Formats: sequence, structure tokens, C-alpha cells
Amino acid sequence: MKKKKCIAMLLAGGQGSRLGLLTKVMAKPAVPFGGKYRIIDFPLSNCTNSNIDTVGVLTQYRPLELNSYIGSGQTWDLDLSYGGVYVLPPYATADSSEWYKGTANAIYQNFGFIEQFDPEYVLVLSGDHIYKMDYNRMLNSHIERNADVTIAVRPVPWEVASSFGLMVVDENDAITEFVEKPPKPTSNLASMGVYIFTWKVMKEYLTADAADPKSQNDFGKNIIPNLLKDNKALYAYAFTDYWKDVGTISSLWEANMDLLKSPPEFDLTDPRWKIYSRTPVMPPHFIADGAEVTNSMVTEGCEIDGTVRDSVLFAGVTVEKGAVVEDSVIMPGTTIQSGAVVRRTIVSENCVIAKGCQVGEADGEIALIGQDTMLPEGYVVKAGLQVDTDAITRKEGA
Amino acid sequence: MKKKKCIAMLLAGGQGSRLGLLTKVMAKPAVPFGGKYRIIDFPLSNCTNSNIDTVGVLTQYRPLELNSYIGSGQTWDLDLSYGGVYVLPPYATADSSEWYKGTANAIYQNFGFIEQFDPEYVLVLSGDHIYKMDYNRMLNSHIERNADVTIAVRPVPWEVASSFGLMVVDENDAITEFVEKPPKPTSNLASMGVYIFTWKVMKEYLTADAADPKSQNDFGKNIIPNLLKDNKALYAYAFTDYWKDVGTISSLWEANMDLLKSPPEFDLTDPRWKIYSRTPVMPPHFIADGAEVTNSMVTEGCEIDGTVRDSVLFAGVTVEKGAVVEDSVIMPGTTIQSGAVVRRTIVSENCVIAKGCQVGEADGEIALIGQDTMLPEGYVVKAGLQVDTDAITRKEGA
Amino acid sequence: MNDVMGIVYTSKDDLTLRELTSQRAVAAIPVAGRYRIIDFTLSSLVNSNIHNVGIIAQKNYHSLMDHLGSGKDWDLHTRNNGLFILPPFLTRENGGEYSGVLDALKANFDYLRRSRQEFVILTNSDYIMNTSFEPMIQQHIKSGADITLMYKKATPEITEFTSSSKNNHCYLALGEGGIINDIEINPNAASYDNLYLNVMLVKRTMLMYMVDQVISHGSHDFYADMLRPYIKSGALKIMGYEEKGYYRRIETIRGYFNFNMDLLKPGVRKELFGTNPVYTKTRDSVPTIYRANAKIKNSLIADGCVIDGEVENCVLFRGVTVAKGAKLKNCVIMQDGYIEEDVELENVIFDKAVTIRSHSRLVGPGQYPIVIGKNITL
Amino acid sequence: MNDVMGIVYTSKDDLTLRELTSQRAVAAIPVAGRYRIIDFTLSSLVNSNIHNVGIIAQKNYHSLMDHLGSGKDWDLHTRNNGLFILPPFLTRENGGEYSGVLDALKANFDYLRRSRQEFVILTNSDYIMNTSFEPMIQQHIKSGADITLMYKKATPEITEFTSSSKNNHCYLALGEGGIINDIEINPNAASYDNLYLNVMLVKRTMLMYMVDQVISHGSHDFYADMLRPYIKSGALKIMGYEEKGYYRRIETIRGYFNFNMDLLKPGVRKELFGTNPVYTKTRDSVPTIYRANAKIKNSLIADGCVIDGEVENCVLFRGVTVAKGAKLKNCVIMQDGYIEEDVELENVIFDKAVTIRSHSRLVGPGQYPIVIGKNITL
Repeated sequence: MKKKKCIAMLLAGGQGSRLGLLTKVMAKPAVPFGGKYRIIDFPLSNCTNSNIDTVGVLTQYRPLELNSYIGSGQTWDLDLSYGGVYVLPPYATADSSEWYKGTANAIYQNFGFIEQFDPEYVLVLSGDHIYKMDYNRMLNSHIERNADVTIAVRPVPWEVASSFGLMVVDENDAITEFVEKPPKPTSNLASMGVYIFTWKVMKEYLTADAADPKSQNDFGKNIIPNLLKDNKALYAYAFTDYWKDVGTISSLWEANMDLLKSPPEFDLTDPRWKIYSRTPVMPPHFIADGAEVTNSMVTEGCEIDGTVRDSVLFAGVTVEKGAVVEDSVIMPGTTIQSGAVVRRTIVSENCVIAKGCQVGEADGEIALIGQDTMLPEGYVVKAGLQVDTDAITRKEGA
Repeated sequence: MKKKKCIAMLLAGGQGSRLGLLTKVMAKPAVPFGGKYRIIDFPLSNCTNSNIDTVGVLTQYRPLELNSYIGSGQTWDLDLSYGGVYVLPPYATADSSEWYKGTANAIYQNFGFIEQFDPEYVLVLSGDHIYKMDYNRMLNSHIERNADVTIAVRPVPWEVASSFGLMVVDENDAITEFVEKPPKPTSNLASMGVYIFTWKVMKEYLTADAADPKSQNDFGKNIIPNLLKDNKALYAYAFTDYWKDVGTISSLWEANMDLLKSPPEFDLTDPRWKIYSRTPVMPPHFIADGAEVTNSMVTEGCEIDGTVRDSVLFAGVTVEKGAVVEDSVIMPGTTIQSGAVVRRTIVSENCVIAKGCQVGEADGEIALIGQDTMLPEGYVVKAGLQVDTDAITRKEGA
Repeated sequence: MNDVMGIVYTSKDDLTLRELTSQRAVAAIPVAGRYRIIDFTLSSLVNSNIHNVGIIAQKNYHSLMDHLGSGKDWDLHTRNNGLFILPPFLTRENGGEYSGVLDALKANFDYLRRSRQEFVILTNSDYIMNTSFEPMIQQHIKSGADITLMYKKATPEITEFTSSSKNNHCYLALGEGGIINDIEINPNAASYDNLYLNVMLVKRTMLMYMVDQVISHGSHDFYADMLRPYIKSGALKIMGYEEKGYYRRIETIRGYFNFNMDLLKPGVRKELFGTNPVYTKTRDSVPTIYRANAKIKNSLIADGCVIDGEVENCVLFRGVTVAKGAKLKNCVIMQDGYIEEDVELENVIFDKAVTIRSHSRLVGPGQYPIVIGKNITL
Repeated sequence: MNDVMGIVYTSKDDLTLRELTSQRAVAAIPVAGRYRIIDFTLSSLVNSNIHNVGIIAQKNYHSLMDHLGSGKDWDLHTRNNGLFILPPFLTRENGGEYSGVLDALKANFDYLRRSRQEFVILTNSDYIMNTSFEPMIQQHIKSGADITLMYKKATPEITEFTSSSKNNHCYLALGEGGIINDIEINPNAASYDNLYLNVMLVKRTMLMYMVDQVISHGSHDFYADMLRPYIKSGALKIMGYEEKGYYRRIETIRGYFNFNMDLLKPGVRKELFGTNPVYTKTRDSVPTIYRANAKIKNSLIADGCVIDGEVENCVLFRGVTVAKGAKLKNCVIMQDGYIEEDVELENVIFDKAVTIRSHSRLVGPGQYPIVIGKNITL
């Protein structure tokens, strides 16, 4: 069998509960972003563009959507006979059957998957961020420095630093200290959740970790500290381009808005670093006489008769005559009926915002409408609220 | 989205514990058969040849091998953008996380998968049998008779009937009675575990079944009896060609031997009904001067210097000078060293039978050597015994 | 599942389409913002559960091959069945060109023999239609016909697009029970109003027999030498099947332009895209961006555009840029068109990757739009 | 990961290979039981992490295209990069044949321009070698060479297989530090023992520049007009890289036969198949069945055979039947050969699907085996 130099393990297990109703029916990596993408398109496309052609996607929450979305992997050129993309949920063995306990445990349980490719290096990714990164350059740096582990880092504002894993490095970028989400940060170099391990080292430490009943089986809390304790060669790899955690409603909304700036804060159009995505099979969009569309992103299958300003519209969105969409993100298949006004809101997939609804406000927090919600005529949703079918039923029942 | 007329759900969850050591490290559908196949190749190839291009493979035990083996589905022409083959293990939702409880429950938990294809019919298969069957003809019969459920049946010898689900049918093949493994059979028409459901009916009954806390969530024990009770239209579809349950060591061995008869009891060479299989990338096999190979099946990557009689050899098997293999099944990558004698034995993948070993006997039960076993020089394995590395260690320790 | 295969004949470059076919087959002409003409035929076949499709290619099939690739985008990349491109291969014996559909079929008897399906749908690929062939197949089997020909009631909208050239326009006479008893080939004034759509359903072996008969008797014309004699002789049961959906054959620049404009009508879009999906080569474009000065009226716009100007009654393909101050009216701008600032365009067709420098003006006559060839900078 | 693309030149049909190339390119000749010659070149490229491969096809490329398909079997079916077949497309301008490798490269400048890789490996496909190009690439980069040519020490086994025809046999003189300072083209008696293997590594843009220079000055020969002048002028740093693995160029029937027989040596099999896998088109054959009367000695046998006779020193391809009483010695029997009862064959090559009726006898001279063409029944 052909050996793979480096394979990737993508931790896509997170339910992303900070995304509220958005992840009620789908895993976080499957959340739509930027008009025609899903969050997971970014790490997968980064892999393809970095010539890493073997990716295990570790998931236990709602794997169905991910499974169908990834399919044969053809979208990302990952439909290979040897290698390619695999969705790896937890499984039962003759002796035991258990869910993944932590990030490190998820990978430990899939050692069998990794070993069939006999890699020298394992790249660990998470499915929570929007960014374009050449993992191959990071790998070259790992190899050149003869590192055991290389961690991608970026400086973050001091005020948010305490929500990250933070590192102190010496003049050669060797990591001397690592603290997971400290209340009083002594560094603002945050871990991006992107690691390259030399496979032999990973194998040793994950095996030891699995045998330790007190461990939380987490990379940040257990594995990295253990490696540091043993004076292993841990290096930081600095990344300073666009990188956004889209773990909250407001950061997801912001990241979408970043695409509308001119020049965009984050550019999707580089032909040498395409972001691949499963394209819906729909005709071009249509903009009718009388419509207004400015400072917005519109994609296939949309039919626009109303007004769209400063917004991102996904495939198959309908905006009827007289409807107004402003500063909003409208996900696939949703209809905004005539006279409805949507402001500073994320509307999920396949919703109907009926006539005369007032959703969100021109100022204040971002509102959210959950998937498949049929908002009744004239319904009002205040700034920052989250509404779905259950919420409407409760309200009507009350 | 394009609608699929009929999709298949393949129940591949079984650990197949009656196969002993063979399934210690792999799921039953991944067990090798017939020189270059695995059991699951048969239902998958049947689907492709029957023009059913969407298959969900339900598994919870050792999905890794199945996952890697199935890959993008390219082997069976099932690597499609819309449809194709998906491995579906149990998954967690926001509310719950549970393993599959029974065959019906496994399908119930994957209603979301089925509904995205909006099928009219659902074909339920199991991954335990060797047979070639045109499911499309069965589907046509289902449609013509306007059935709610059609069950594929075959007559079995009365003496083994009590180990099957048995049916009584009227003169129109309508099923009037169904008993799961009765101690005293009143019919010898056995269910093959191949069902076609009209999706609407399946949905109704599986939903009701899931709500019934007393149900074992099993097709044979719960769903079919409930349908009969309600006088639904259940029909039997008779199948009389070769069909073999390979659920035990001896039946698996027999089914392999069936291929060596002339004419074979089961013919794999029909160009209009090919059985597809992931081919190992190996050169043609080589037979040296001094070797003897008769009444046997040999495939790519084998190197034969010894004697092979009445046996089935898988890819990459080496039989050294002076070694003798008789009435045996030798799975991929195994080496029989010079002077070793193997009779009436199934040797699993990647074993080494060292010099002078005596494995199995010319008469008596079939012996079994488990995967990755290195049998020490001169080791003797009596007829019917099962040996693997653990067993050897225990014996040496004792 | 259907026991039917498809054979798509892509005719030679049609000179009435001028620049649009100078480097591509008619089947490969870009239409409707993101498609090629052949996408409609292929999607109709695939949506009818037909999974073995042979494409008879002629000269100029480079762009067609490039577009179709391995057939992946139509789920036609399987090893058994799938998509087969059948160009006139150069060998020691073969000169490299088919002289017509019969010659092409004869040259591909090997492929026809190897195919397993009982029936063949033989179709051209110079028309726009998104249909399911399944009702036609059902009628064919039920009626016990030997051959079924698809036709449509001729209306001015359909026939005005076709040139008056002798380009295989056939009209059928239907007798009792839908039996076809006459065919008119290229009449100046048609006696019948049943326009043959160049879609034919027949048993595979019968097609091979008929082709062999005609060719071995030294004849070569599909319509005059094969269809007409069989219809006149009455030896075979030849039936008509009426197609009622949208249909346009693309034969002239004006027809091409009118079809694109037709797409601005909601009814036409619904008819073409509302029921069955139309598949095409994926290009991984980003969504289209509208900037602050964009003003769009009644236009169909594909992904990957960046628009800061005014666009009215236009079809813009993928990757078109319309800079600030530019005004487009009644235009079809193919992929990667680049319209600089303050340009004014009216009644213009731009082939792929045309650039027009700022402050230029190009206005064509309403009935006969100006065509600018591929890769030109004005 | 390598920043290298591959260009595989498949030369025109070579008349010294007689029947074997009457309907196929040299690259498509079946060898070693289940491969085509080009599989070795393609697998070497893929195993060297090269994922963008252009195949320059000539006339007769039907069987090559059929074999390669979408490139799936080599994992070369990706949309970016992948396998590109580059035949001499017929257009309004183009006559349909490349006059040599330079002409072919020039005709495919579009493809070369579109490719992203920095380097190109340009190779022929008429040889058997399973190697990794990675050490050569590393040497090229480290040494700062402009061009690296792969060579091998000429031994009798390697050169005896090649004809004495003027078929681009080149020998290289290596000076200090591995710099090449002379090239002999088709010498009757070579002065140097470094046989050029027709594998060249160069920057993509530099290759395009050189090709353009030579062609635009009216010259056309890769060896005499391009390689030799650049080597003689010393303007570029041209280095040699020594390949040490198994290598045979297939140019004559005898060379073809000897290579197949060579595979019966365990050492040769290990060298060719032991380290890197060789990919080929999958055929979904069943395993081979040996019946009660089978007697096999020293033979390489592919899947799908049914054998009840005697086979000695043979290479049998997929799907060969050897009936009871038949005796084969020193034969190469390609796919689907059918040897009936009591046939005796010695020193014979059967092309695909040859049938020989029972009780026949066919014995060739040891040095010059008899070749029976495709699909013939004796």
C-alpha cells in the first residue's frame, strides 16, 4: 500500500450550542456561510489546496447532514480509491461501545483509521473557523524544525484572550508554556486548534492519555501540557491572515458581513485557493423590474422582487415585491413575503417570513429564525430574539 | 431535488458472533469470501445490477473496516452526487444519543436519510448472505400487486426451518401467517431478510413501533406481525436460485467450496451480473516449477511453490515449497511456510503458518485461525479448533 | 428503471450561428447564464433514468469534451453505463469525419452492440427542452410501436426561430390512432403542423438493422433515405408522441438571442427549471456581489459576477464584471465578460471573455444583435 | 508534495511491433498479464505524488482512451489537476496529426499555461520502469540544474531489446559534477554508456520557451534541434540523473516477448511490483480456477482464467481458457485467449481474444515468436 506522508483528522463533533437554534437540527460544521458555503468547506478546501488528500471527519452529533453533504467527497476532489474523505462516528467493538469522550479520545478511537495510511504526520483540525490556510507550509515548518508538535497560533485582542488556549514562546517560536482559557492571560498568542503531530509522538501520548482515568482526554487540557512537561519539541506557527471563530450568532453574522466590504476583509475569489462547495442545482438568479439590490451577495436560484441591502442571500431565496431585507443573512430556500421587513437577522433554511412580519431591528442584537419556521402574518420579532416553530406554538398556546 | 423511486437500506450491524474469531476484529459483512470478495459485495452488486443507486449501510459494530472498504462507492458505481452509498452509524442528537436497538429501530433512526430522497419504496437488505438477485423484478412484482410489503422467501429443508422466520401463504402468494423461529414449524417458506416496503406504510408502522416501549423493534418479531394483524397487503416473492447464509464457520467454508465444483453451484462469471469488489493492487499470481495446483481458485498477488488442492486462495497468499494446502480457505496476505500442512481450515488475513505446522485434519470439523496470527513452528491445531494470538499466548502461559 | 440508452448526435458547426460556432459545436454553445445547449438534452435523459449515453461528436469537439469531462456532473461517470464520447477516431483507415447521423451510427456499431439496453432514444442536441422521456417510453411500450417520433404542434414562436434553410425541418402527418403516415422534409410551406423534434425511440437492434440496410444500399440521409421510406412503406408501426413543454431549436443568432430574452419571463423559467433540475459543469464560482451603485431590472444573472453599474433586460453569465457607470440593455454577456466604467451596451451578444474598455459605446439594431467573438478586447 | 506535472508523449505506431500496434499505440500494448505499457509510467508519476498528467495522444488513441477512461483507476479523476488526454484535435485549421513531440507540445501550450506546477517531467511511454521520480526532483532542485535528464548505464540486456533502427537512442557524456556535455543520437557504436531514458525534468516555463524557440526557427526534432544545441552551447546547466532500477524499452516483438519472460524471474517481479503499486484499469474478473488436470510450471497467470491443461513458462492474461489436454510452453496469451482441447503451442504470442481450435499445433522458433493478431480464430 502507498504510504501517506500526512493525513488530516477534522474534529467536527461539536454541537456548537452557542449557536442556539441554528444547530438544533444540524452540526456546527454544516452551518451555511457566505452565500453558498458551509463552515466545513473551509478546512476541507484548505486540505485539498494544501495537497492533503486524506481526511477523517470525526463526528458524533447529527452526522447525517454531514454525511450527505460530504457524500463521496467529489466536491473537494476527495473521492479517491486510496485516501479521500471519511466520516468517522464512534463505533462499537466486541468489548465496548462508547461515545467520544474528548477531542483526544476521538482521535484515539480512530487509530485504526490512521494506521492504514501509515502516515508520518497527522494534522488535527477543527470545523469551527472561517479561514484560508496552506497547511503544507505549516507542515514544512514542522519538518524543518524537527518538531514533535506544531501549533498554529495568532495574536488575539487581550480582552478576549481568556477564552482561548494561550501560549508563551521563546525567540525561536518554541513553546514554553501553554494554558487553556486562563482567567488572567499572560500571553495573547491563541491556539487556532490546528495542530501537526509527528505520528509516532501522537501515538505514544494519546495511548498514555487513554490509559489515564483522570484525564479529560482533551488536546488543550491534557495532551499539550503532558508534552511540555516531558520537554518535547513544541513549536508555534504564526498565522496572521483572516481567521474567524464563528461560534456565536453575532460572530457568524459579522463574518458574513465581512464579505460585503469593498475590498472584502476575506476574499473568496482567489482562483489559486478556491473554496469548494456542493452547488445546488439551480438556474442563475433573477432580479425583477422594481427590485433594489445593493451592497449584497446573491446566488443561484434567488428571485428578487423586493429590496435587498447589505445582506447575504443563499441559494433559492425569494424576496417578494415590497419586502425589505437589510443587514441580514438569509439561508437557503427561505421566502420573504411581500411587505415583510427583516433587519439584522439570520434567517435559517426553508423559512417563510409571511406578509407584514417585522423581524429584527435596525439597531441592537442579531435576531435568529430557526430552520423550517413559518412565521405567521404580521409577527414581530424583537432584536436579539431567537424564534422557531416551537417558540411560536408556545407563544400561541400561552 | 430528483426523487428516487426506490432506495435500499442494508442492515450491516451484525457482529456475527457465530463466526467466532473471524468477526473478532471485523464486522460480518466485511468477511472475505470467494477469493476476492467480501460478503457485502453481494448485496451491493445486486443493487447496482438492479439499478438501485442509493444505499444506506446501517452499522454500529466496527464500521471502520466497512467505511474504508466502501470508500467513495466507486467500486460498485455508487459514487454519485445524488444518491450513492452511505455508511450510517448511530448518532447523537440534541436530545438523545442511542445505539440501534433492533433492525426496525436502526431504520427508524435514519428516517431523515430516507426522506431526503423522497422514495416511493424502501428495500431492506441484510449483509449476511451470498446470492445474486434482481431486486428490480421483486420491485415490479410489489408494484403490480399493489403490496404494502413484499418479502423474499425460499423453501428450506424442514429440519432447519425452525431457525428462520417462516411464512404461510395463500394461492396468490399473499402472506397469511408469519412466525419468527418457531420451535415447531408449520411451513418451510423462509424469509430471506429481503423486504420491500411501500415507504408510506413503513413510515407509519416504524413510527408506531418506536413509540411502543414493549417492542423489540425487530422486523420479524414486531413489524411484520403488526402489519398482518391490520390486514395489510403482504406478499411473498419466491426466490429459488443459489442463496446461502454464511453465518457459521462451516457454512462459510461450504459456500467457498461450492465455487470449486464443475459446473460451480454458484457462478460468479456472468458478465451481465458482475459481482464488484475492491481489487487489491497486485500483479498476476505466479506458480513456480514444482508446484501443484488443482481444483482450486487462485487470485492476484499469490506466489505458489507448494501444493494446493481443493482450496480457495485470496490475494497475496504465499504457499512455500513443500507446504500443502487442502480443502481450505486462505484469506488475504497469509503465508504458509515450507513443510506446513493445512487441511479443512479457514486461515484468516495476514497470518503466518510457520514451518512444520499441522493445521486441521483430513476429516472432521473445520478449524479456524484468527486474523494476524503467527502460528509458531511445529504447532498443531486439531480439527474444529479456533486459534489466534491470544489462544497461543494463553497456551504458552499455561 | 428504464431499459433505454441515449444517443446524442451533435451536428457539424452550423454556419448560420457565425462566431458562436467558429470554435465549438452547436451543442456546446453557452446559454441561459450557466449552461451549454447540450445540458438540457443530457439532463432530460438523466432525469428519465437513462444512464448510458453516447455522444456522437464531430470536428470541433474539444470544447464539448472539456465541458462534459468524465460525465461526473451528470452522475454519468460510472464504469458500466455512463457517458461515452464517440468522435470520428483517426485510424490507419478512417479519414476523421462522419458524413451524417447514419454514418456515425454505423461507425459506432461496436458501442451499440456492447450496450445492454433494449431501447435507444436517438436525439439531436441543438434544441432547448427540459422534459421527461418516460411518458414517451411508456406510450411506446403500451402501443407496441416499432418507432416513436416526438413532435410538437408548430406555433409561430417555435418556427420563427428556425432559419428557412434546408436544415432538416420535418413535419409529420398523423393518421388514426397516432400512426404517422407522411413526413415532409424542409417544405417551404408545411402542410402539417406537427413539427418533428428530432427525438426518436426505437429498439436498439432494430435501429442497427435499419442503419445497416440503408448504408449497405449506398444511401446516407437519415430523413430522406431512412425515415421517409419506412413511413411510406407502412412495414413498421411508426407512432407520434406529442411533447407539450417549452421547446426552442437554436439555429440562428436571432433565435439564440430571443431564447435568452425569453428566460426573463417567469413562466418560461418555471417551465424550464421548475420541475426537473438541469445539470451542468460546476465551476465553483463565488456568489455575485452587488455594489452600492448597482441598478438591476429584469435580468438573469449567474454567480461570480461583480456589479456596480446598470443592467436591464440582460442575461449575464458567470464571472461578468459591470463597473460603475456602465449601462447594459438587452444584452447577453457570456462568461468572464468585463465591462469597464461608463460603457454603454445595447442589443449586443458577447462571447466568452470579451473586454470592453471604459467610455465605449456599442449599440446594435433591435432585431439583429451584434456578436463579438471570444477573447476579444474592444 | 511535489510541484511537478507530468507530460507523457505516446509516440506514433511503431512498425517494428507489427500486429501489436496495428490498432493501438505502443503505450497501449498489453503486458505482464494485466497491464498496458503506459500503466508503468503513469503509476511511477502518481507514486511520485504527481497529480496533473497530460497524455499526448496520436492517431490510434482509441484503445488508449478506452483504457485510461476518466483516470479513476490511477486516482487521477480530480477536477483540478487530474488526467488530460491531448489528442491532435481536428478543427477548421488543424490537420489532425502531431509531427513530433515538439509540435505536440506547441499545440498544447494552452494546457501548459493553465497548469500551475513549477516543473514538468516530460517522458515517453514505450518503456517498462517502476520508479519514484522524487530523488530526481530533489537532485534537480538541490543542484540548481536547468534541465535534468534521466539515464541508465547501458548493459547488454537493456540494449539488446532495442532495434538497431534510428529510433532516438541517445547516449550522454557526463562531465564534472554530473554535467552533460555531449549527446550521441542513434550511433551505430555508442561512445558513451549512459543511455538516455527519455525522461526529462525542466521548469514548465523554460520548456515552453525552448519549444517556442526551436519551432519558431523552423526546426522540429526534439533531440537534434533542441537537446543537442542546448547541450553543446553550454548556456543551460544540464545534469544527468542515474536511474538504477529495472528498465526495458519495448521496440520489437522479440523485446516484447523477452520482457514478458523476464517476469518469470522472482527478482524481476520483486523489482517491478515489490515496492510501489502499479495501477491499471479494473476489470472485475473472478479469480482463476484450476481444474483437476491442470499442471502449471513457472508461469505468471492473471485473474479470470480457467485452466485444465499444461502451462509452462507462460504469461497468461485475464480471462484465458486452457482446456484439458492442451500444452503451452513459452507463450504470451493476451486477454480472453481460448485454447481448446489438445492444442500444442510453443513460442507464440496471441493478441487479445484469439481462439485456437482443438488438436491444433503451433510452434514458433525460439528467438522469433509467432504473433497472432487480435480476434483471430485459428
